[in-house]
Amino acid sequence: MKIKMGTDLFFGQPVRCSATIAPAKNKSVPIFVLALFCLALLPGFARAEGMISQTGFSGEREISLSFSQPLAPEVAGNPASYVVYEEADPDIRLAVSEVALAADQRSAVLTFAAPLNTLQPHVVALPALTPAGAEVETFRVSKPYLGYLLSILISALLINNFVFTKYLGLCVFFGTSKRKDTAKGMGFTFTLVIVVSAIMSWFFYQFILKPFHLNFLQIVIFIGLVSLTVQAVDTVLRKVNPALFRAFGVYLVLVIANCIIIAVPLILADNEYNFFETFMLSLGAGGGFLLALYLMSSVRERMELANIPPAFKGIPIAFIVAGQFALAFLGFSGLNLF
Amino acid sequence: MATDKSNFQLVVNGILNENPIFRLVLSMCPAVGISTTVMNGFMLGIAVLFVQVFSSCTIALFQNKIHPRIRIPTYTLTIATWVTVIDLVLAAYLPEAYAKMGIFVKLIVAFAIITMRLEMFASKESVTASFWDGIGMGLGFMFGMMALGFVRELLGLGTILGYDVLGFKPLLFFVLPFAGFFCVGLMMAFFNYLESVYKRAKQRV
Amino acid sequence: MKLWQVSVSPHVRSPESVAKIMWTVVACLLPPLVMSVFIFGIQTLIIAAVSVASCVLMEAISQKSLGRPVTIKDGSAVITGLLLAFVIPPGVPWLLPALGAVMAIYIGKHLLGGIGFNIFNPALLARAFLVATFPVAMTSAWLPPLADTAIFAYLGSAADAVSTATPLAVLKEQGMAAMVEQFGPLPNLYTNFLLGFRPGSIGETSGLLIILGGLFLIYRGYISWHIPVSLLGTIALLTWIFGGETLMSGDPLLAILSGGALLGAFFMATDYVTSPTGRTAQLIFGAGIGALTVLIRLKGGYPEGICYAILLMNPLSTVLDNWFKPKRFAPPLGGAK
Amino acid sequence: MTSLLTFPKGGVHPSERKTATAGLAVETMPVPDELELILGQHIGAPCAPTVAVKDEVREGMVIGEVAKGLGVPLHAPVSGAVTALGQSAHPMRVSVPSLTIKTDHAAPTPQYQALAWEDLDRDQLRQKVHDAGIIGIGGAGFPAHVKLNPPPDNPVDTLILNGAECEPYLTADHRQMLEHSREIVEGARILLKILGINTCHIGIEANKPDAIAAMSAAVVAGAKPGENIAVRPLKVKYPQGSEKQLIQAITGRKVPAFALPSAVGAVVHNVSTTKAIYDAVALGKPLTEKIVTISGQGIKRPANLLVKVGTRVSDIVAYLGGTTPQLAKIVMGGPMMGFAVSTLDIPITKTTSSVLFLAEGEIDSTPHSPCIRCGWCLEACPLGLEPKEVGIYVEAGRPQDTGPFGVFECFECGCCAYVCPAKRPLVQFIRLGKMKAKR
Amino acid sequence: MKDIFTIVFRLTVACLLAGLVMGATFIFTDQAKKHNEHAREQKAMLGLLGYSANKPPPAGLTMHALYRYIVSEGREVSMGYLLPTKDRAFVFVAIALDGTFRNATPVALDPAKAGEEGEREKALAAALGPGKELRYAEQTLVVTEDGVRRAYLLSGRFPGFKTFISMLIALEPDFTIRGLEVMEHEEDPGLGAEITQDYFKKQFSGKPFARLKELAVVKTPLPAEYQQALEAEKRGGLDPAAAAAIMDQYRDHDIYALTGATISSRAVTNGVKAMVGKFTYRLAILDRVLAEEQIAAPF
Repeated sequence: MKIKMGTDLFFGQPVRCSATIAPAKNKSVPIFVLALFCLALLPGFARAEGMISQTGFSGEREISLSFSQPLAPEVAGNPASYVVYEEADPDIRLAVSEVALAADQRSAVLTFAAPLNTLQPHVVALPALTPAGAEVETFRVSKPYLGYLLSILISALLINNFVFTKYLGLCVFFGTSKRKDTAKGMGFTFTLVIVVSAIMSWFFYQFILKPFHLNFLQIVIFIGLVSLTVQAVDTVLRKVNPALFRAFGVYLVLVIANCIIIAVPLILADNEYNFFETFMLSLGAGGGFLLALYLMSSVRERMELANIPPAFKGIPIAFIVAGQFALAFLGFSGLNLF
Repeated sequence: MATDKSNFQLVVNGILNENPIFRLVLSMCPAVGISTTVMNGFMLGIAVLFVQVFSSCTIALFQNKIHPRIRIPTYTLTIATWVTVIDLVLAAYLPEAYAKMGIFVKLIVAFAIITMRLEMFASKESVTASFWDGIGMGLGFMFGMMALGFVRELLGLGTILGYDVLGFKPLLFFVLPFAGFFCVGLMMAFFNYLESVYKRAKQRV
Repeated sequence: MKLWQVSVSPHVRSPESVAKIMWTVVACLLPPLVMSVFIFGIQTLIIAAVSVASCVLMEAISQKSLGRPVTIKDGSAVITGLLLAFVIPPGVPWLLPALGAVMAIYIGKHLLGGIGFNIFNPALLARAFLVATFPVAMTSAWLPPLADTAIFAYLGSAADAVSTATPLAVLKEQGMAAMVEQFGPLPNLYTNFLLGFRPGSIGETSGLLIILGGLFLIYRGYISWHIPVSLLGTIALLTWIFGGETLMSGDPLLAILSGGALLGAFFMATDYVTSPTGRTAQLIFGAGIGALTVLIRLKGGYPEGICYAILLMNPLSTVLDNWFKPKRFAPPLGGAK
Repeated sequence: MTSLLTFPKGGVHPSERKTATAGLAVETMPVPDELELILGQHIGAPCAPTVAVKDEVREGMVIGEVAKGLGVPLHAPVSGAVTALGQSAHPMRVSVPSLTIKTDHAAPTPQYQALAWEDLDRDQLRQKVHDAGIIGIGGAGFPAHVKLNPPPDNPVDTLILNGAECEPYLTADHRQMLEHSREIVEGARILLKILGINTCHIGIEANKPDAIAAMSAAVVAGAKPGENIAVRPLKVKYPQGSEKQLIQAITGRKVPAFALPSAVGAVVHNVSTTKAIYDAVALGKPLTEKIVTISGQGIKRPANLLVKVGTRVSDIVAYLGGTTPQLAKIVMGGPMMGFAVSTLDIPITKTTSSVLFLAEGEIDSTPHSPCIRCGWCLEACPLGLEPKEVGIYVEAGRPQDTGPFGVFECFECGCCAYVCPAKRPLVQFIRLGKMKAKR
Repeated sequence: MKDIFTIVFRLTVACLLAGLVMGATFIFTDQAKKHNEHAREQKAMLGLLGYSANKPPPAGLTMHALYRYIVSEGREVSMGYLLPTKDRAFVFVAIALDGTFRNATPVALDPAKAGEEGEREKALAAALGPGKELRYAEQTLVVTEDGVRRAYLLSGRFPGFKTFISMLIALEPDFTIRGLEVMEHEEDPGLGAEITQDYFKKQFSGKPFARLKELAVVKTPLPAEYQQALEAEKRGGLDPAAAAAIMDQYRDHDIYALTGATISSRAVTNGVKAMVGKFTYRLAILDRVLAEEQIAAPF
């Protein structure tokens, strides 16, 4: 990184940073992250209610149901009494070929003639058990939302790691991965800033840019929000926790030169993520960057002791090693956790 | 303060001495990510050239009006504006090339190279000098990208600019995205090696 | 006056040497290779020969060009060559390992400072490179084991040979029933797999010989039991828990016998340079590889994950060694120095 | 035999190679014509000579004294005339002040009478130890009387006699224990009295069953009520004879880094030192002679020799019939921690326990190769240090950064370098680290 | 304090200038962008029907867009089709899930703007009145030549090996597959990404609907002559007649899986089956309703 470290990017004031970086003793960051994480878990506990208490895919061709009370086998065991369709295609019924009713008549497994598209939510209804005249109750079958959220996190963290498989943020990555302490500092600072700025960007996008058709202002707004976040974190940290600021303040100026920080809001605007998904994506992006930095720095500390050909010393060899990391990270490709 | 270099020297400086990819090691993301063909390199090079030249000129033009304390935000705003412009233009007129470059056009806004040039050069020099410096930097970036694209396209697909040159595909490896790391590393080392050979030859003379 | 040779103590040395270790490992790798010739035919021998020859040649070329002493006699390039041949399918074109050797020896090892400084296991790095570059050959050139001793069956026509799927691929795509249908009922299956009569990479099939070779290395003290045991234990445990239709119904024995787990556990993960040295660190290292292997096998895009699992854990070996430093005899009085 | 004691972590098993001399009784070498006495034989300031050139000296006379600081006096081993005060080669240091005596073969040998030492008090006994010039003759050269005066805040409760003799080739202590077991036990009782305690362990490695038997018999024979002296057989493992390892093996206590054994209430003395203390206290005989193992395939006739301190190695070689053509390296001390010397013109000192004439086949001069991170050195290190990292850092030109890997705790036992399959000179790397790194 | 004002003032001016530049560019490029996008789509579709720059489509060829919506009114769900009528107007036909006709509402929509989702929604909301929730599902094109149906163009997406594969399928009037085009995918290069290759895509061409329903994926290697025929158009080497003969020979064969990418091959096959199946089911109902209610569709 060639941006002068030492001067504040925004208001030209010198940043008082010490050369040695003390490990951050403060626990407030992880607690904050944990709290947000718990908040994100909440929607995962929502369940269907009514006649059917729990639904879920149990295989490529199977849906499992739990009933809130025992059902008569002649109805619940009959494939014809179930109406199942994909939520997006309510007019096309899926053929249930077999029903396996449990002995206690409180759960059943439906087997289908054709494989299901488990990525789409499905709807199950039991019109045969609905009293005449009443509305037919429908029940949604979908992969757990919590799993979806976690898969966004894992995806950004490992499978589509921004550094090793999306090739973003490389300048800062190579600039700050020489020492483990620097790597940790940069990684944590970056994660904090990206989570805050991505959430702000999401609000801006959802409530200002989209309704007013100002999408072409994305770049300006997002980069502006990033600068603002960096400045805000800088100011708050300086006042609230000077020790933490001394540890991480140096890296704040570098955050803005990292393309991941602008890539994340662009991605979430493209994919129309909701708040929790935004949070997970930004956390994954930051965490993935931290992970990549930490791994790379520990390797580079070891490489400093090696007899590397002169032409390769420094950055070229770091690239070669990053390429090897990218090869190793191919192992995660196609990973589908939930 | 004015630079003592001629316009030509400014351009050459950007291409050789301070090549943004191989010498300054800045803006590496596209160099790794999308340098798979010469065309890709050329297209993104054009985009960067445009943004660099227009931003440099803008800043040089308004250098007396920019308050020193909001220097950086002004730079960011300028760059973001020109990036938006090129982004919209590319999306409208060259949709296929734009699709290949993906998010990288928008990410020009975070390229350290442009901010750095504004801070170090355009904010102090005349509009003309800034223009030529911008051209040099943009061309330097473009040539770097095209050199990478040349190697990767030739070795990976056996083609140059889409024309079949070798008639077969030597090694799929080179057009795989992650191979960018290896290609950049090896080419940087190659240039380092050339430089050391050149220096040694110069000493001997 | 004659001056006698002076050197720093100690003046006696243990009889072990790098070359001795390396050649012992080579010797332990030979029986599985011979077995694979009987299982897959003579072309495996050719692949292995090409692989070893190109690795040794590449080692000599890299060392010469980088101005280092040429050390091909210490056998480390031979091991890399053998292991590289061991992890590729038996039906691939013979030139593949030669390309892999460039990645393994030059880029993976000598650019990073030569032996002792490579970060990733060279053979596995080369495999990952080959899988990315020749995805079709590297993921489908499997051969079914030969029924009789027609070891020349596929020679010269390896590409046209009936391609088949590895047990893990069958298990992943079609399930246990298809596995039994294709490879026989369970007790037979275990015996066949243990002996090596199944499709798979050249060196990974003959589990029994790999175990014997590994045990010999442990007996000689060249490798410690920590990595293999924790690696295989983790694979077995996690497969048992998550590998079946329901929880706790997976088949741990099958998981260990049907992929490259044994080869990886005894010969890949225990590579000195790319594994941690402390015992605790080794246990965690092995467990990490096991967990990643099961993760990739069950949820990932590849049927077998041990190669990538080892590659992913390799860079952590330095970190683990830093976290679990050897316990000092006794700390200085008064705590800090 | 019940389970043998040992230290739990690290250590190596080099081949013992003791058979050549283990069975040979100690043989007294005739006094050579000239002796060369190094003035700084112990740890601490060297002695200042109390005689001048051409002075006549008598056997047992003090010829060097330490004016200030740590040290013991030096005695004339023979009667004769001082011929030179100069510099001479030293096995450990480059050159040191020395004193040469021309032997007067005709002078009478002094006779020593047994004294009733039981009547003396602790300080008198300790003074006698000092006056006789006793230092740790196992190799360290630490003045014995200092060890016998532990700091008051660390009360000592255990005396340990070190008969481990874990280095290959060495049999001097072994013969000492066989031939002077009674004196050693008596010496132990002197030490117990000086320290004011009553527990003494004699640690002997199990590869010397005859010595264990002889010592056990002597302990039983010399048993006194209230005294608790016991022979402790130890497992054969190098470096069992290192102070810290021996204390841990016998008492289970760990001496902290940079601390003396007295920090855990123990005092360790070599069996030969104990014998010398017996001689000094009970007979009034100063330390002027030494049992030295001469072994290796490079010498015609291996032997355990009783030689005068100051005897030149060249005289010993001549006495034993010369060297063999295979001789490649001459080592003073054990093969693990001893020092290779470049010349035969080097005198025996109080701490020389052996002179080894090693042939080509016994040493390994393979050039070293890069570290393969096998971690064997970490396994072998009895102190839990990281020699491999030290080596890598030193080779990378950064010896100043080796502090965290424990170079300062290292006592250079050589286990790491012994096991290293890449034959890396780890002890040398560690010494460099000690020089360049900061504590 | 004066400093602050200067800063704020200049920053505001800078922002205004920047906004001006960007806004101008946006207005300037937006039209071109839409036009180009439309042209690109058109080109892909025509290409699938066998027309190109060298072989321009006949003058009578028209594409009629059919937009499907899911209408929910309270808990009642029905299908809605927005289609053009012969007199260049639009009608919204609502059909219950069981296939019975609900109602048909004329919609005032400018045909030039029908391609824009926002415009359609506005027009629909005005025509249908409040209380109805509309969810846009997909667009299908019916291609006619002088009023006779020539082909259908379906677009849709389904899960592939890694992420979604989005695809454009051209069908004959009898639902025989005419061709397919992969629009977007993220399969592995060298493996699943081969689904974009002619030798895979063309295997589907000419498969009758009855065969398609039963279509499976086999792992036996692709016969060399078949591959040659499949790639004849792109690489040459085989004259069209011979290629067609070989293609005919394999007409009833299952799909040969891509080597090493069985999952992707299977995903595409299942995806195509599902897309065509759903389309034929719905088209039959729609055709019946249009005939019964005598709604004058141009196709």
